[in-house]
Amino acid sequence: MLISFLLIPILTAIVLLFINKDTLASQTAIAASLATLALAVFASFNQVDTFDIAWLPNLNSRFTLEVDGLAKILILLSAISLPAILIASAKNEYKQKNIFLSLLLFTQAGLMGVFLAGDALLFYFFWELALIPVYFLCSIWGGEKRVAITFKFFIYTFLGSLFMLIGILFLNAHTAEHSFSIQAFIHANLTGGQKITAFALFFIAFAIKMPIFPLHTWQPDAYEQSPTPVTMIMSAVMVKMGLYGILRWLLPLFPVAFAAHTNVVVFLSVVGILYASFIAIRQDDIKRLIAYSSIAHIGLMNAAIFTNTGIAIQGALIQLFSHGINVLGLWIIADILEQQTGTRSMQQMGGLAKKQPTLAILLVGFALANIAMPLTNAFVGEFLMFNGLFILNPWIAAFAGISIVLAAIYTLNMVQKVAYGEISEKINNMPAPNKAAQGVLIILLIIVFVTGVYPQPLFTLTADTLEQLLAK
Amino acid sequence: MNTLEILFYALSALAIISAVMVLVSKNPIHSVLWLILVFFAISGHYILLNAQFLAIVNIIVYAGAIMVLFLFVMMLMNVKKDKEPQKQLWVKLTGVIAGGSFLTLLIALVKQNTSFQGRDVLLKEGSIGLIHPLGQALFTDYVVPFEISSVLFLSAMVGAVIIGKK
Amino acid sequence: MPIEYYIFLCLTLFSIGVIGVLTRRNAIIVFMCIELMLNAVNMLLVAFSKMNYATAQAITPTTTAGIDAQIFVFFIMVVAAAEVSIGLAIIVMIYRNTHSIDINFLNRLKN
Amino acid sequence: MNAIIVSTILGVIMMFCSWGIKTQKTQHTIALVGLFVLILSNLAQLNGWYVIDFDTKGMLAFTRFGLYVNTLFFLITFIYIWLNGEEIAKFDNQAADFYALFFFILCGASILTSFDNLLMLFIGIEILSIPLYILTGADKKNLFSNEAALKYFLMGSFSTGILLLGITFIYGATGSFHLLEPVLKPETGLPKEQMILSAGLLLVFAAMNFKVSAAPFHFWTPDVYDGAPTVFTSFMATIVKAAGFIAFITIFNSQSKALGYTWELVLSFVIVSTLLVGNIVAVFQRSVKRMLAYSSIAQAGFMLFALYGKSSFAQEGIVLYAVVYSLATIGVFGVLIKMKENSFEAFNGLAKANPLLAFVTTIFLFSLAGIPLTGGFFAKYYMLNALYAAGAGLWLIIIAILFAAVSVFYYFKLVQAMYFVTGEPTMHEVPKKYTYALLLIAILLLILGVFPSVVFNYLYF
Amino acid sequence: MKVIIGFIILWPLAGFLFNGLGRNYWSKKVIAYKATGYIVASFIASIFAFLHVQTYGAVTVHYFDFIHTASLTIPFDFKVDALSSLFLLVITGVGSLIHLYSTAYMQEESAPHYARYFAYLNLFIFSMLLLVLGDNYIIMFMGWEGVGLCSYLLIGYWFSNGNYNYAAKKAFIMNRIGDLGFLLAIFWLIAKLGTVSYSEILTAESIAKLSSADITGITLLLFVGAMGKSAQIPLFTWLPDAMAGPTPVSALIHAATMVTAGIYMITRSNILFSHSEITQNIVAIIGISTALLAATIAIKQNDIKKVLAYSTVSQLGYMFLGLGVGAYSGAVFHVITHAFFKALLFLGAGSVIHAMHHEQDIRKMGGLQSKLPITHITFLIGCIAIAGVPPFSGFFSKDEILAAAFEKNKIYWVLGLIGSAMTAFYMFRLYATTFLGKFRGSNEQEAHLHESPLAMTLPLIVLAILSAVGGAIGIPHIMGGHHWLTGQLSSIVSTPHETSLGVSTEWILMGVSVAIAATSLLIALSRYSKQTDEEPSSAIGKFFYHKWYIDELYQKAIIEPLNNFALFLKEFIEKKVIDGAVNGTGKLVQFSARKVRLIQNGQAGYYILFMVLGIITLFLFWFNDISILRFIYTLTH
Repeated sequence: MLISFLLIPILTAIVLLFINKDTLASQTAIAASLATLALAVFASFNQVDTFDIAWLPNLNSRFTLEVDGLAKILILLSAISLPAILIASAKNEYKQKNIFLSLLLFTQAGLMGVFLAGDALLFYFFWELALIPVYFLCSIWGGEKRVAITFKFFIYTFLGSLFMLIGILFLNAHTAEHSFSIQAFIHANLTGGQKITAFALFFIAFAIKMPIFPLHTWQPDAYEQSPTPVTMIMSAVMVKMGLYGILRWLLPLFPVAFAAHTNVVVFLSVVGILYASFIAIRQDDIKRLIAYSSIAHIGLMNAAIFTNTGIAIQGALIQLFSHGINVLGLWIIADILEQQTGTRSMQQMGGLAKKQPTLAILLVGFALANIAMPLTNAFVGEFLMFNGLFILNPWIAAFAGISIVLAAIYTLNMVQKVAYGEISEKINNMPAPNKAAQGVLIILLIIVFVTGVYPQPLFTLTADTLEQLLAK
Repeated sequence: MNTLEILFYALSALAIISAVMVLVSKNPIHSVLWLILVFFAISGHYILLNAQFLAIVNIIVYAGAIMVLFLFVMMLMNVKKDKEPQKQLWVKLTGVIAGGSFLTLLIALVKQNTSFQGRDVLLKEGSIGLIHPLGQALFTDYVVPFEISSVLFLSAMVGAVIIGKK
Repeated sequence: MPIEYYIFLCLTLFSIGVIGVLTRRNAIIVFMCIELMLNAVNMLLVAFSKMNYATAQAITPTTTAGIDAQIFVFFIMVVAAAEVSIGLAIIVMIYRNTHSIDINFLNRLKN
Repeated sequence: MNAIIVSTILGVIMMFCSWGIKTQKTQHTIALVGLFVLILSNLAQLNGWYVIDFDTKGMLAFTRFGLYVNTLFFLITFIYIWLNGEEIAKFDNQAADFYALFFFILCGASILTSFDNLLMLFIGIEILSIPLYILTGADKKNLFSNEAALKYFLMGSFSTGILLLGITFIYGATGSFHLLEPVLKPETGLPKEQMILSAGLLLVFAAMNFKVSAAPFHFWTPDVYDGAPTVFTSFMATIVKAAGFIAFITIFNSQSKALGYTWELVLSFVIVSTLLVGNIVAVFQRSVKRMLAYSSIAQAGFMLFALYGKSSFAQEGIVLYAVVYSLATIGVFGVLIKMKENSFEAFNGLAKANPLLAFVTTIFLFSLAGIPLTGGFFAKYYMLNALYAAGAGLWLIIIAILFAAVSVFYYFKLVQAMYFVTGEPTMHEVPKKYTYALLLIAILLLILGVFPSVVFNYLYF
Repeated sequence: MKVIIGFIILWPLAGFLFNGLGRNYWSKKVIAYKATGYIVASFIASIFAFLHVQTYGAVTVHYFDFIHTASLTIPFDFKVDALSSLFLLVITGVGSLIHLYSTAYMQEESAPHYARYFAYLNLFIFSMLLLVLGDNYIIMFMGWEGVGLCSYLLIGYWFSNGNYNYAAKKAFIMNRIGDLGFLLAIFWLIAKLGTVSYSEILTAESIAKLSSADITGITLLLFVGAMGKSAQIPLFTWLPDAMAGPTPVSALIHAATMVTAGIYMITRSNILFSHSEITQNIVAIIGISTALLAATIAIKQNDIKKVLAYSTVSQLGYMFLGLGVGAYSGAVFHVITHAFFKALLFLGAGSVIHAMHHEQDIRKMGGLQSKLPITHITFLIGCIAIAGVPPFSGFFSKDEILAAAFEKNKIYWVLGLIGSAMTAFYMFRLYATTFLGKFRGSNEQEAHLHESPLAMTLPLIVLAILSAVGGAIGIPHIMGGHHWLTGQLSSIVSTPHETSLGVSTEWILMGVSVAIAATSLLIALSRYSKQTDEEPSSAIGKFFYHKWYIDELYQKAIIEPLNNFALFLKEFIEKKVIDGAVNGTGKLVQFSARKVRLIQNGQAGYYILFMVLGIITLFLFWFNDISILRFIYTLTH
């Protein structure tokens, strides 16, 4: 069952390498991703048993795939986002599209692996695997400064994950019978000092991946330069890898060290939130704006997790999913705009509401989700997370709360510049609306509001993870 | 101070002096000749140590074959007197200093090393230097390396062929 | 004759060889200095063999302790001969191509 | 024993081939068949069947490990010769001579994997080196090749001198050339009166460092690898270096703990400086060949971890690393051979011109950089594991990791050139069969990237 | 009951969806009928609910759990009690009237935009109902933000106009600042009490759980929320700009309903407020000062809607004064009456503007009473009502507040009187300049002048009647009334404000206020019935005319510094400092590469030299007993 989350994308990706007709290729990819989605939906609402076979006897590392609520919600997210991305960008023209798509599927396989892995070495393995296709995707199909930017991004994250590798090695050396399983890691016998070292080693990797201020500079450039479908998967799913890592590894493994670093990390994150929000206010490039806004949101989630309060972690668990959906919607819209107007500068847009009212309405819808309007999904998560922050320290909560206002400012700036105002000629030259993409957006928007009004399914899905985490 | 010691010092002096001369003499031919002298001195030491076989082999192989080979090559490329441009002084100096410190380091170690204290080298007596026990050892215990060293020559030969071929 | 003397002597010769390698530019001379180093080692080996023999003698007479060192010397000579043949061949080859055997001119490959 | 005898005989046979058989093709086939026989004979010994069985008087000791490593070397050489057949023939109408040299080198290698006596170590190293001097100078008309040959020769024989002095000291202190029963008991550590012994060990250490091109004895490596004909460079950089490492470990693993903390200090110094020089300087190279030369220094730095202490990780790791690294390097050089010049620019736009070739090259580079899914990752992982298991501090591992990240820097320069720079690669046309051979190597690397244990499981049962 | 309440709130939502999704398919007529029909339906439902409450008392209905986690449960409950049922009536009632009005007012819009307008309007009603119906602060907050959103959408309804968008954004962001306060208050409550339901928070025992500091903090934060929504100092500047929206919107949102949400919230949680003296004083002070500030500005404005807007702000100030002095029922009373007459005034103004072809400057009007008789009459009634002339509704409500203020603190009362005097003045200035005198507009405007259609006049009439007699629900005892409203709210208001003033005092107070109002009213009439006032000459006049330069102040003091700060972060910190450090590392590697490779200088001699030196170094490392190296050793293990 679980293995098919890896097999379907990988096999399809390999098949795609030999399909040269673009339309056929994209249809195949979409079909495969939809199959994965169906599987994910099934998995998330049923009991799924662990897949576990021996892998590296000498290292005593096993090929273990297992799911709990946390994994399920992220599997679901990545399973939703890929078909969305593929359908939305089905019209886009790329050279050697089949390779493009197959790399995307490889990425998905890597992500699935990361979320499923129950064995540290396996986890690291997929962690890197998710990165490499992205490297090629960005460097081949990206913007004009793509090679340098992507390389920076690659080295940056690669270095981070290497530190995690040391951490894994370190822990593994201190476990009984040198195992890599999470349980063994939890029971590894380390002194307090060693625990802190290991904590730091892991945290660097996750911090760079999320990214947390001040390790974030790769992100806006990478998002700006890479082709938007890739940006989507990076920002909707990939950044979640860092948060997932924290929830899956950091928190259970080093509860003490974790608690010890609450203040510094929360402080950093909150600074990052405001920092990113302020910068977002002055952005004219729509992709950079979304990038910075995403940094702010991720920072909030990280802060919430590090408060180590049940309510905040619950919020973060929900938000993992919600933020993915919302930002996905925003990126799809940004992509449509870029594809149809040929620019990313919001100065040159305007009057979208006249030219393509539907798209404008969708934009407004996702903008509302982005500023965590009540009855959108983001509200539930952010409400709980801020609540947790408040319990930790009211002042920090108030400080971070400023971002609510800032978010309103930059998001409404975007809406105003893009949708309202007199119709600009770039907008005027837009071709007929991209029905498929709009369809996807509408579905996403429905998810936004349904989970916003009735989030209970998400709570029940993640209940078990929460218990485990709080048991610590 | 018996004769042996006198001989020892004399030979050592000869060896060192001529070794130095190898370095300092401008003319390559001269340094070859000085080197031959060094070898002779060393052979003298061998005799002193009652390792006649090695003494002879040393004369034959080194002073004889190898050095002649060197001379031969010199002739071939008729390197004339101080044709060789000198290195700058400071390079030489660093060389000397490096070598000197290497020497002092090792000597310091030997001096510190206590396990050698009071251990003497047997001069004159001792049969192991003679050809009979050597031959025996060579063809019993050391037959494997002896055989294998042939591979060395084979490869050297092939190499010479490859390089020699026009 | 104490062993230290021999050690000092051989080390001196060895170091002279090293210094020669460091200071001369003529490839052949450099090579000769290396030969000098080898000879120093040979002599040291022989000295050690006799040292071991001396100690062994003190315990039991007519032993062949330390003979392996002299065998080693023999092998060193063998190897030296082989090396010389190759080395000179290479030097000659170079002399053919660039009418010089000055190692300082051999710096096309660098950085 | 079998391997040594058979390889010698084969060497002789090849020598005579050079004026018996004229066509390159047959010579190539004979060489391959010979290698096959060699492998068989070695496996035979592994299963206790000897050509001639007699007491080596403690000169050689055949361990399962040594013999197995031999087999791997022969296999890699097989791939190498199979791949580079006509390339070798380019230098000379008589490829057979080179094949003969290869066999002699293999003989030396198999001595180095089985020696039990410093005399054999010495002879083995010489048998290994002398043919290399020639191979380096094989391109007789090429001044670079000549220069490389002379440099290699002079430094090589100098290091031989150092090695001999070291051996002599050891002999002086212990009165025997047998090393493998630890001359120092761990509890005694580094006794004052044994100064001379540890001095000897240190000199041997230095000489071995030279052979495996570890800083600060690496200076010959870039020039020689750069000057030597590419095809031979790839052989030097792989099998020879690996054999050197096996010898290195055989000498020192038994001792290392006995040598006390200063040993770890010295080793750390060598490791760090090797990693530093190799990685840092490689960043700025313009010639791919020279970059690879420096990278091979960096890789040596990683292999040195195996020396840090004896552990199953170290043993498995060095085997895995040797194999993976050799395969990848042979592969990269195999591609480089087909380029008209060695600059990075030559690779521009290779992905367009020949996607498959670009792909395999990428695999090789990934493997060298140690990126997961290629064997390189596990090789590096095992080495780090060995280092930590041997009780090294995390700081050393972190330094290693940092340099590993730096290495990505220069390996990926090539990937970028192939994929992201538009241009026309300046290369000779590549026969399909050749590409497939490379693809085979790449697939091997990928298999090792998922199941590394296939390489060394054989050590255990 | 569950069903009825469901209907109340679902009808507007249905309307929103119907108009929103079908905006390209329906004709204007259908849209108009549907939109209005839905609201009327929900009005009827509200009446049922109201009656039910009258007979059976408050009801709470549970639908589902919005959030249900281990530590926190937030049910999705609705509560209908005296307070909310009153607000229901006002919202849906006034709402349906304004819908009706809009059907005619927005005729010029094309069908899709017409539909969009009504969709927004329905959505607004929906959120407003959510706000009042919710049984806990979260649901209230949902409505709270929802109405903010709708006002944003409606202010920016004519989205191609940049200034309107700007005004809309301003409104939203100012509201957001308030909302942040509200949210923090909720967090505080959760942190202390672990719940957000009124029924659990607004009880004596949970109050007992809270320290006085907590209560003060919570109430102040709640009040910050109210400030934003109800346009109090310092967050009031958005409301006048909000007049960019269509006039009915101003009537509904920015006069009748949304802006009174703050009062609703505080009344809802009056138990908390009455436990904190500090907060009450602050509320009162801010309320009264807002009232005066806005009034002074209103005196000098010439835009008909601006005047009304500032008057709204000032009236809201009164309500907060009422809350501050503990006259909760009085405040609610004023909310209701104000809803009537201010809606009336706005709609009247709308009808004038409609007639004048979107001319809003009162100096270009005048003498309209003959042309627009109904509008004129109704407008006049509105003015009288707001001016506080008995027996019109405004008189009673305002008087109740003033009486309470008098009790609490004479100064409040005096200021209140000044305020009401100004109110009367500027209202009649407005009335006079608009309707009396002779027409000052252009000729073609004069040609087109006409009374508005029935759809517009009918609401005017209804509202006029209401604002005339609306006071009936709160006739004080001394006038023989029994103050029905106070009775109504007694269940909500913890300490029903019992007047302790003697009868005579009350009569005197009333008399004074009426007298003052009347005099200033007459002054205004006499002064402006003939001429308008020219550009203000006096310094103080300018000052008022330019709204105390408060917008400029905010611009200079807050917005620009923040913008520059953001720019500084973007251009310097991000690009130079942080990213610079990252790239610097890469550069360092390259640089050292360039340097280190020079050692490899190609000279075999040097190489061997280096080797020898290397060996020496190794020896030094090896044969050391130097403490430093031991130290390093210990470091590494």
